[in-house]
Amino acid sequence: MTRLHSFHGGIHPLTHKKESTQSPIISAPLPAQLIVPFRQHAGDAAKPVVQVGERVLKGQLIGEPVGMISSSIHAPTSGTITAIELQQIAHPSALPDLCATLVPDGLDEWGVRQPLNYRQLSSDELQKHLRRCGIVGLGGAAFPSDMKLSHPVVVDTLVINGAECEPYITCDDMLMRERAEGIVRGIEILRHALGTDSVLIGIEDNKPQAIAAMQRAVDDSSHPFKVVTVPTLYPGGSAKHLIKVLTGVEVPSGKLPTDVGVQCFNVATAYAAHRAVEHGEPLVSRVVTVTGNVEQPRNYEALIGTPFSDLVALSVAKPDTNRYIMGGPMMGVELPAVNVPLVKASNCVIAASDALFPPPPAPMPCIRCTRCAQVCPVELQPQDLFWFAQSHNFGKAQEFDLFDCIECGACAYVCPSSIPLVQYYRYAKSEIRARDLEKRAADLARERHEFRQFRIEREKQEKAERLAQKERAAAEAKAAAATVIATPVDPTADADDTQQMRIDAALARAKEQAAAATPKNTEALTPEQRAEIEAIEARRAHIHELAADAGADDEPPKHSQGN
Amino acid sequence: MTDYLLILIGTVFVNNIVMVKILGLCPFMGVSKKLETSLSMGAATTFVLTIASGSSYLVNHYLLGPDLAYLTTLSFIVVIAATVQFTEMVVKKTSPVLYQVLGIYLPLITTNCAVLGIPLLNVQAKHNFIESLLFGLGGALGFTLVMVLFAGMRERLEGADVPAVFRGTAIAMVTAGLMSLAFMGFSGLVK
Amino acid sequence: MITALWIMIALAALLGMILGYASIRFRVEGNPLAEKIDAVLPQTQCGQCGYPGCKPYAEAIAKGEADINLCPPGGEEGIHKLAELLGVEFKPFGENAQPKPKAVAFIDEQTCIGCTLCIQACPVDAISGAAKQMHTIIAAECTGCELCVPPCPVDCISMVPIEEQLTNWKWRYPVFKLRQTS
Amino acid sequence: MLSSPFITRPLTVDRIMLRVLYALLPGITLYVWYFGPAILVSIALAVTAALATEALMLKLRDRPVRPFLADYSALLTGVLIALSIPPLAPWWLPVVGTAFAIAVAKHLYGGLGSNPFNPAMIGYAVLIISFPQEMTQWLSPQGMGHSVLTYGDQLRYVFSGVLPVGMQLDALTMSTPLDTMKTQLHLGMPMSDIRDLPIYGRLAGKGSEMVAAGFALGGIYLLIARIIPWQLPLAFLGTLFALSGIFNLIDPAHYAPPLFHWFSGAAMIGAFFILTDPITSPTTAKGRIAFGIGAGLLTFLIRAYGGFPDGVAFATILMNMCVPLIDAWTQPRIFGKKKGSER
Repeated sequence: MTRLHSFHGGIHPLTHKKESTQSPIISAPLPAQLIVPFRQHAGDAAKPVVQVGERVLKGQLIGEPVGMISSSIHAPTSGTITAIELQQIAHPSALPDLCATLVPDGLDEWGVRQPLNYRQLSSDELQKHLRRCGIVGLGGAAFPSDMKLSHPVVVDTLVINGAECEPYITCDDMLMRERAEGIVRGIEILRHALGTDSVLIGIEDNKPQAIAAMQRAVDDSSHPFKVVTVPTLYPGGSAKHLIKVLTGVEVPSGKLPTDVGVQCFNVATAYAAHRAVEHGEPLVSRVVTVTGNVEQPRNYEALIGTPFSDLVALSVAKPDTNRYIMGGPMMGVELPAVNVPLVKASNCVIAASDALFPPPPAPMPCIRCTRCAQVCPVELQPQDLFWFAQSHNFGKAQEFDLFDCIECGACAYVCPSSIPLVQYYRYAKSEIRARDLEKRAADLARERHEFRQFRIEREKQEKAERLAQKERAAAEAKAAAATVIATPVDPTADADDTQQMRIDAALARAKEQAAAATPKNTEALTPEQRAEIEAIEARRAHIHELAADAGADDEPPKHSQGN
Repeated sequence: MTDYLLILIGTVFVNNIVMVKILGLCPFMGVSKKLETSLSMGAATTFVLTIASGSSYLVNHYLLGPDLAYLTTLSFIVVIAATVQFTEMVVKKTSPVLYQVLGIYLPLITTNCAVLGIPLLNVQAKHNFIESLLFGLGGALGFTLVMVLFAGMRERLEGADVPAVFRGTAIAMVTAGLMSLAFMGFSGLVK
Repeated sequence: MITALWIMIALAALLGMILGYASIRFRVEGNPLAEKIDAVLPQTQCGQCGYPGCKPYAEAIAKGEADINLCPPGGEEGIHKLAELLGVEFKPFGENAQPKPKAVAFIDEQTCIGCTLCIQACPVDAISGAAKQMHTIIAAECTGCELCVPPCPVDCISMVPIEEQLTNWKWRYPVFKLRQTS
Repeated sequence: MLSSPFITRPLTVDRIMLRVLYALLPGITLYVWYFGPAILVSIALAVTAALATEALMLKLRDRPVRPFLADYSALLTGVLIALSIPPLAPWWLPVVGTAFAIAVAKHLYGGLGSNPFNPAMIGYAVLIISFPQEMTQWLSPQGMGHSVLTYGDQLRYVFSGVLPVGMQLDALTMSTPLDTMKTQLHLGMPMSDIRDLPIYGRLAGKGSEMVAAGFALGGIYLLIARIIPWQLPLAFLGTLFALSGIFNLIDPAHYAPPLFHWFSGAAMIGAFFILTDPITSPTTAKGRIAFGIGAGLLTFLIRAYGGFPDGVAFATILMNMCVPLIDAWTQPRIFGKKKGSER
């Protein structure tokens, strides 16, 4: 028995999982048209590598990863690419993103699939393969899985997340019940890539059938994995909290699980890794729960890019349905339209009606009752964060660890004043991020401006120098012409002197500026101030460096003035 | 010993210079927007007040005596002004940002009625040197205490939905009044 | 009377000496405040404040010569920051200095004659090109200061507001109508 | 578009306030039982004034009136003020106190949730400082005074200030047990003799000790229902008990025993209903303990040495001033951060 640990707070919302676990997973029929976004993962969007009008095969690469954190996008079925354009996607902004439209030809013809033997592959090769196959975390964050395997330090524990703590969602539950063997094989691949010994599979105790199925599969495989039943408590499926419950280790704030020797994958990700390695199939479909206000709530194996409207139609939405939520009711996003496509991160779509999810009463002022603090799994003080966020006091909000908030929504769930706390936090977070970017842009602008000032100054100096040279040449010529045997007055000395004086003056000026800009009294400064001053110094040094470089090749960059 | 302690407690709480004697309101309202600033202001005032009450005792006792009592106010102001000037230089050197933040209020410590008030009260109460020092220190600590408490409340009030006409100084005045009300609870504690 | 005079003179002399010593002992050089103010300014170098760049404006504020509400690109936010840094009251923008939505300059490459006037005007060297060649704005480095617009002899530079995209989308401040609860 | 979460199951503000009001019922019932129904008139007056002022202020501030009247917070303030002033007070006393509390201590700061001071206690403090005479006319418990006022007489006195012919106000009223003790101790009477005075019961004042017990009962309900945090009453009553216990042990002739302190004055109603106002108390567990200890200490000091008979109200407002600092200095460790690491 593994000794379990606990975390602060958490809530017990009604799970509503029974509804969608009555019938097995079925494959959704091929839709009339698929819309495949090029950004389905955390990080940079993939770059399209197909042309409009091109025929693609199932599993063919249509978007290749760009940059470090990125992933591949594949054609979910065979057919013709009819458009690559901005289309609405499942995002709270309702803003469009680049998508490929694929009209299936009905053949569902696979491209080349190359099964591999993972035992013969190094971690590096496996990572490359997973990146090629577009494997990303299927729990919701969609972080590229290959990145999670490339770790700088030793990982000694692999945690597999089958907690599925959010109400309504059952896709992992059903996947574990029906495809436990594949999941276990996938776990073994991930374990091999990480080189760990200990594997803990955490499943919440409201999924007894999934636990039994997984235990059976583990026993059959004779791998020394441990299936651990964890108490049902939202948000126990948050990676950091599951790790705490299973191992007792707290992932430090702002750090990754690997920093404490643990890595965490979702069960569905493990299954996808198994398909990718042992069947050579890239990630083109996933299991998704369709539930809520529908006649037949259940799970579907659906192609990526399937419009949600098709899935909802299969389950038959009840007439009073007026909106749709992607993900669970605690952390999901309301769909801007029901015809947006399914993406890799979509684990669930809930048809919602006012009867099922009554709109919250109008928010009242916060009375600082701290019920939110009692349920916060990160032990934050949500009432303070709210106070600062609502008064736009972002600095204070950050000081109170706003960025450690996991947006689980437990605080808003219990708030007696019905304040949309999470939205306030999201607002504050995105404002702070935007401000950071602005600040960086301002710093860049300052640097460029300072360099420009420096360049202009130098050009002036050069001009003066050339002028002096000309004068000197003229003087010399004059001297030579005037008398051959003349008084031993050296005119060059004079000119040299003036020039030297000019240079000296410039140097003195520069020194003066430097002295003026360097504060002498740097004793009793706060660390922030010191950091700021250091940053300024670093910038200054950088400018000097640039200047030195530019001086070396004697050609200012973007030299364009007609001087 | 107990007497000294009572003087200290009495001046900090019961006869708080700001809340009960209503002296030194100018910096109390002016530099209490931020906690750190108010703490620094409190520290600067504590320094000035302690030095001023000590040296003004010396001036009064040894230099002026009963014959030249009419010079008390004049000479105290000179002493205080010099102390403040000195403090200003030290602050400017050691913490330029604080210097900027305290701004006009730093030289204005000179005209802070609490700073002149305490030495004069010392003379009136016929305190000896130690008592004068403690009276000054206690008064200054009381000043710092209410400054810091007030600043804490004002920082929190930043986010409050205060009616537009009361925002800023108005609500700060109301708060100061209510604080003064609370300090009346101490009355009678130390005679 | 004479005694009183003597006492005051002695007092003044003594204290004067102490202060004189202190002024030498605690001399301060430089003005680190200007640097701090400069760090808050948006660095558009647009000159809308009436000073030839952000640094001169920062120095002017530090000296107490300039008001804090002269920087439209910094927005009200910027004034708030300055007010907090300097411990003064917030001051709204004057009538002729209102912030505009963020924009970047765009050169109509069909019309551009390659005169380099805009390049000389750009305070952050965000325009590339050479004489008699077409110029282009490096959008990532453009601060939207509009200094390149007036010098252009053929009016080929326009300011394009930055549109909201997925990458710069922000969550909105929650706005609710207070409804009557039953 | 709404942000997640889409499901909530809160105990709303109005229901919380309503439960607090229910919890006051046992105390109020006992109050009526021992002192007659004049208190109900005071409560009615204070509540009317509270709701009227609240509505007026909301109108002036251009805020919706109905939801804020329906949250019972103003009502609660009114009830608390009525309970802390003498029941035989003239009608304008609760009205003025409540109106000041709601208008100045609450709405000038932005209404519900923004007030730094406990409105009820501000109302009380203003009254005791402005009208010390009227604020000390406490009714003797029934049957204990030299004569008994009928209910009609009580009402008539409250509204017109006229007593039945031949009755003296002094004969009907008395100072509170705490007040009496202070006065008598001052006059040099030893504690044991004071306790034998007819106004004292088993633990504290006759009648008033039972009212305090009634409030304690309601408070225990609130604790069990988790409406109020346990740290506040525990730290407050614990400190009061410990301090009075120590002093009583050292000098029993001059210091009242701990249980006397517990069941006198506003200790119980303060511990469970006033200090626990979430808006004006700290939000952290440690901060609540500090707040309770501070309030207990101040209450004892003011009771033992101060100029006012009871110290709960002043202790509350004095501690209210410290709340922002207490909160700032007692922030708990968050998930994934080492204790005491740089925030």
